[in-house]
Amino acid sequence: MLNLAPQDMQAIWLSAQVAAAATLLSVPFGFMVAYLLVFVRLPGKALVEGVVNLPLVLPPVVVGYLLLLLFGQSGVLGPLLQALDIRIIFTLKGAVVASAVVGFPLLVRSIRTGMEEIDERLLLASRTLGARWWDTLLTIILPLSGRAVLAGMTLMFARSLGEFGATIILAGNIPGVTQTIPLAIYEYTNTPGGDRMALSLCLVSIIISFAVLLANEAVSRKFRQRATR
Amino acid sequence: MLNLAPQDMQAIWLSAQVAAAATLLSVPFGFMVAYLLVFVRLPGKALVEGVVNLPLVLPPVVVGYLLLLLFGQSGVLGPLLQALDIRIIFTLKGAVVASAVVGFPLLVRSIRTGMEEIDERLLLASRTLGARWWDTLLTIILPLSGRAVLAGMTLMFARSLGEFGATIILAGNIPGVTQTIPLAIYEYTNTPGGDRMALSLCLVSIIISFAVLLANEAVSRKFRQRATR
Amino acid sequence: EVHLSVAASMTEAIRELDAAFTAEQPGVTMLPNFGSSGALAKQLLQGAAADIFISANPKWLSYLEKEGKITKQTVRDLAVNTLVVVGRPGVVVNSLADLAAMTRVAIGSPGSVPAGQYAEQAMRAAGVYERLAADKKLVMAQDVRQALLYAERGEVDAAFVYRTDALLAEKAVILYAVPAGLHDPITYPVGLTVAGEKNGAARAFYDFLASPAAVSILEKYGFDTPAAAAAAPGR
Amino acid sequence: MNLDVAVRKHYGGFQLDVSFRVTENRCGIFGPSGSGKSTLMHLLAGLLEPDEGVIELAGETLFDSTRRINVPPEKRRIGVVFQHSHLFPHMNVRRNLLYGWRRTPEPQRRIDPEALARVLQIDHLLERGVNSLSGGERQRVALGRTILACPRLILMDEPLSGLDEELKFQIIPYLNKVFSEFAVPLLFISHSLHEMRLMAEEVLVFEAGRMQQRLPAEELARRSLVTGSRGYANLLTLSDPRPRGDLWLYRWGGIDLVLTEPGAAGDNVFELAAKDITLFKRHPEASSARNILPCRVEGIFGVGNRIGVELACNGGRLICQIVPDSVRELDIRQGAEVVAVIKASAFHRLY
Amino acid sequence: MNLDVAVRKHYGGFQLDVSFRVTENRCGIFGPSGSGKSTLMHLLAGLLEPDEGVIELAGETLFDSTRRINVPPEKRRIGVVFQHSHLFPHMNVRRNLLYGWRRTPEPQRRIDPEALARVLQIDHLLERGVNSLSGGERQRVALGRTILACPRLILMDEPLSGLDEELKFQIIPYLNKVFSEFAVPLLFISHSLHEMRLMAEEVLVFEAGRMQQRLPAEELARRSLVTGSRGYANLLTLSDPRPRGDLWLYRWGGIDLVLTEPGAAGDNVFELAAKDITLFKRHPEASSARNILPCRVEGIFGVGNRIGVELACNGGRLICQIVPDSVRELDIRQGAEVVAVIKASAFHRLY
Ligand SMILES: Nc1ncnc2c1ncn2[C@@H]1O[C@H](COP(=O)(O)OP(=O)(O)OP(=O)(O)O)[C@@H](O)[C@H]1O
Ligand SMILES: Nc1ncnc2c1ncn2[C@@H]1O[C@H](COP(=O)(O)OP(=O)(O)OP(=O)(O)O)[C@@H](O)[C@H]1O
Ligand SMILES: [Mg+2]
Ligand SMILES: [Mg+2]
Repeated sequence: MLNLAPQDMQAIWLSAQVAAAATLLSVPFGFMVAYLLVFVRLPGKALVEGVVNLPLVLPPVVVGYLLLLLFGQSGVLGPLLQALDIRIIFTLKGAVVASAVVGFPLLVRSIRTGMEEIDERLLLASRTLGARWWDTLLTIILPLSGRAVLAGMTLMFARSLGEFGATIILAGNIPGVTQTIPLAIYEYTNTPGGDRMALSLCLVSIIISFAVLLANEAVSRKFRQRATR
Repeated sequence: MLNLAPQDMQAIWLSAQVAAAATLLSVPFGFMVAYLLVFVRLPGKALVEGVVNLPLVLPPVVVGYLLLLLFGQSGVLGPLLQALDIRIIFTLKGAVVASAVVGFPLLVRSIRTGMEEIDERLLLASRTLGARWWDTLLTIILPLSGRAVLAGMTLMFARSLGEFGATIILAGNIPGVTQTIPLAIYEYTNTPGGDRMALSLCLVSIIISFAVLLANEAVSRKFRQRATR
Repeated sequence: EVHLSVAASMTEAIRELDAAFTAEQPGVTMLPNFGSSGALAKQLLQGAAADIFISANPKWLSYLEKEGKITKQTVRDLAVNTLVVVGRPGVVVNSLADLAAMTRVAIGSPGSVPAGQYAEQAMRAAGVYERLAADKKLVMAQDVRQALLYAERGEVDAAFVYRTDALLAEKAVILYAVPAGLHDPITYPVGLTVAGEKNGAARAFYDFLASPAAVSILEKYGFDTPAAAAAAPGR
Repeated sequence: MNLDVAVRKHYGGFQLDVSFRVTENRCGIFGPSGSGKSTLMHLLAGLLEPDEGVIELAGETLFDSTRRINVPPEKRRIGVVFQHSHLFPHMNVRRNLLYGWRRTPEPQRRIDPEALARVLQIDHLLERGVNSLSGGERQRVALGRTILACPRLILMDEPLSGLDEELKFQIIPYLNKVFSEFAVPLLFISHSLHEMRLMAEEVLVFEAGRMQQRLPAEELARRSLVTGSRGYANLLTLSDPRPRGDLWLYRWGGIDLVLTEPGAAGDNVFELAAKDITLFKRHPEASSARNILPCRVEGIFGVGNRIGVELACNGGRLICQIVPDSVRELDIRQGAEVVAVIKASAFHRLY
Repeated sequence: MNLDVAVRKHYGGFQLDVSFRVTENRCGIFGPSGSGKSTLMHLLAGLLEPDEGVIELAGETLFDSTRRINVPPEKRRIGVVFQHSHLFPHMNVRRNLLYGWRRTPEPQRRIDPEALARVLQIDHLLERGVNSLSGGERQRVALGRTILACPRLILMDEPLSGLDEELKFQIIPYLNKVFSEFAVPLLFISHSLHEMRLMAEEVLVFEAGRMQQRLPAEELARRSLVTGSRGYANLLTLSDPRPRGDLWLYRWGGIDLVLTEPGAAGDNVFELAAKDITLFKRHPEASSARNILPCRVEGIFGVGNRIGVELACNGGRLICQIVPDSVRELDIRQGAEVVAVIKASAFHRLY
């Protein structure tokens, strides 16, 4: 059933790389933003949240265009990136950026939901024991929102596996270089008799995400075990 | 800045309808699935979760394609739907279905994260007070995961506003009938010089989602107030 | 290295052309980027690396030309396509006027899909467009492939697609070939970008595209070549 | 009540293994921290599943590992007052209180919520959210919530800790009244021997997961004369206080006792420590003690250097604690006549 | 310690408004449920912000509403043992215990974790997750966690409720030792007058959000002779127990007392209820009481029908509770000579 061409294998490998990189890179930022939104009093909070949610509200293709405007040679960050000799457009970095941006709101939302459920009195207890805010953040909030972070990561990883619109604009659809699974699927649908191959790739996507899901469950159960009875 | 054509106004109205309908229709199911995944012991849980996550993992276009296979005239449910005189394809119902399916994993994940943080001992307490499982579900679990449900709804609403891939396949792009904001934006961006109009529509999207976000925050704060000190 | 930005509908043909070219010139790496013409154009506009742009539509190419990204002198038509109406076997279409009796007709979205524009032109010329549009019978597909998909699944009675796409169909058949006179010529223009002009390999490939070997590959995938099209009547 | 329990539960290093049958209506569980008291409650209420064993209440099998019976908590109708109140954070006090009540069929609702709230002194809190309550207030709400569910059996895990004495002695008689009026049996965990005697008829003594002893609460109190740190206390029901100078005369059986404390009309329950009774061979002369009662020795018990003497004083019975030397010196043996001297201030009114 | 507090805090219907200065090293807070005790602790620890007022500890301003000073909790170095333990659920017992300790600079770590864990009897639990602990175990871990943070001031909210007496009296002397050794001042909430006397030197009495009284713990106990339900108890330090027959002889100042209870070598603290002392005009004849001490009356206090008599017995001091009639009959006035009779079993060893 899964008779994959070598170029499909490449797409799978690229997709896994992109999803993993996008997820791992986003987690620290996502955590920070969620912390900010939940625990820090600041005036423009609604605005921050609105901005974080943007990539969710806009069609991915539009997100791709906006990113293109941002990172392109004549874009806002173009000259800076060029000076640093960093290429985003038509590279795997672009795919990672696209996935990260599109999945970010999901990550933040998930972490937030977890953080909001933390018993505030534990944070107070830690502070009376001499922990500064960053200490409490690392030793109480982080572990206690561990499951929510994991959930967010799974969500984001899955989303990255399926990310198409922003990626094709920012990273292009170059087989072997930036062609991830969704792009390869797209290409197959433009090919006579490609449906079968497209289906195979879909299955691969599903299998990968399933594996990630199971891993998440396993780790998450550990977290849970520590908090029952 | 926001000089919108009448057909844009239609798209906005359609989009709002679709996002609201998709969100509201999905909530009961999302809640049930989350409950199942968190509180009920059943063997094929991982499978259920995998299936729920499918629409996230697959590119939206593929999801749309699969939905077409399901609901189309020659699809699996086609004859049934035809017998009931329900048309999904090329109607607003199709757009709702597409949005609901694509946003469902986000909704479930969010509700789950909230449910997992509920203190299990409260559930035990309610049961010793004579509450059956469904009673506990309605009187303890539902209100205590209220914030998570809200968060999930916001997420889903936002996602629906941006949903493009599955919608265009299932609902088609019929101006005034199924052309939602993302579809209209897509048209504009593919027209040389249409960028300005596309941007206007993006802004509208953002404003709507922002309003929903603020509403969510307000309601959520109420929930939170009741659980502090 | 040669960076190609290619309209998605030429995917298969370009892959074979690449293979043929690299067989002749080992050492050259071909990096094709497939997408919708509009997306490709925007990428180019933002300075994405590309040497050759093959568009499904002269409009985007001339847009880039105006923006100074493509050198005008290198622009020429690579291939020509034909618009056809497809549908389930058994449906009879003798002229575009017959479409008026149908419940749903899929076309590419005229705003964004070239095939849609050609279809609109043709239908307007046949005088059926206004009625279909007023009755909301037109389904605007995201691209030609989607229009074909609807025809395949029987969701629409007819769909306007290119002949090259119709060849991909399994269930749908060509019901009617739209006379070329009813719409603008369907050409796939090719052009070298400013960067591409300086890239020897890119130039070589650009030249290769005009070679008989390339023409036969294009024809194999259902495209006409400009020369052949010029010879045909009605052009 | 007829509660039959024979269960075994293993937790990491801890093992609970008890088997008993309780027929008393009010039963206490006594034991050091970590001895398995709360675990037993969870098992009885169906919140934890025993590894093996049987639980039967009033002839109905609630759990049986061999027959694979395990009645779910909500069908057991066993009320639990948890060690930590576990109030529902999203409901106000009233809704918490009435949670179980609303789930009780009308005919079984035998307790008046208003009256209960008044006794627990939470009637002014009804509309408050529970997250703003003080520790003691939470505990009282939890107590009320369980009682209002009108269960067949109530399990209480230290329901009165964290309450001041005054409040405690207002609540205890009410609970006793309610529980006996409606014949609701009670299993009561406490670290206070005092509370235990007032609330329970029989006591199970736990130690390291096993039931070490079971004995009447009265007996436990007597033993504490020997082993406990505070000794035995007599509980006397005295009636009809009448003033006499600064003091009060109470009727106790056939005689009057002189007390410093005033009481309510009718019956009053007073505590009198066994150590507060001094015995004399003959009627002593001028003493600061107000009560000088001739008694007959009915029995002697106890070990080591603490001897309990059971006295019959004109129909009433008293336990007095003395040392072995005194037994010899005063020639105390069954049937001997002695004089018991009790200070008017020795009586402590409970309710 | 020098703790200056003058704060006001408004909550819905409740208003806390107190102002006091504490210089004693160990200070108790006493008051009925809902009187604002926990609220005060939260204010002191910086977990709640007063509406207005000033808090100063050892000369340092921790809070001042007019100067807009509000030192954050982690910088106040005030330890809190919460009414509900609030253990960190994701850490085991050891990591909970050491949480504050690890955040204390090396030179300020003055308490040995191992020794503390032993005293609290949680040394066998160190590797356990805190969610599997029993109620009393949790409370002890919370107590240990706060003490190990070696704060400048410790606030304790009913830290000993839920523990059995035996354990309590093992923990109290240790705490006293540690707190006085390292001069860690203590604010201690309890509903138990008994605990209060053992732990605190001075007591603030709260009622409905206000400080009703402040008085030495000793004085509170004396007043309880009048108003309380259990009366005053003498606390005696007795030394060098020697066996004598079934009983034990202890040294108390210049004289020996006869007790039923054995004790440890060196000093032992015993409790003796004022009511347990009977006064006689002359030396009584054969009595079951073992201690017959000639004393001089040093003072008389009290109101109504409970009179406290302060006695000097060969250097030691005792408070005895009697009734007014006895004062007349025995002709008790300052300087009078009387005989105090105490049963050997009347002494109750605390530690
Ligand atoms: N999941 C568990 N794993 C290991 N040990 C456990 C677990 N749950 C409880 N225990 C242990 O079982 C013992 C009994 O606990 P239980 O809560 O029944 O004690 P308890 O008698 O109620 O004590 P307390 O008076 O302190 O509340 C304790 O030592 C506790 O640490
Ligand atoms: N957020 C709030 N809103 C309204 N009232 C509150 C709030 N928080 C506390 N209170 C009230 O303030 C009073 C004092 O509470 P506090 O917790 O200080 O009492 P406490 O003396 O510690 O009592 P306990 O001995 O029962 O623990 C209580 O009556 C409580 O209900
Ligand atoms: Mg317990
Ligand atoms: Mg309190």
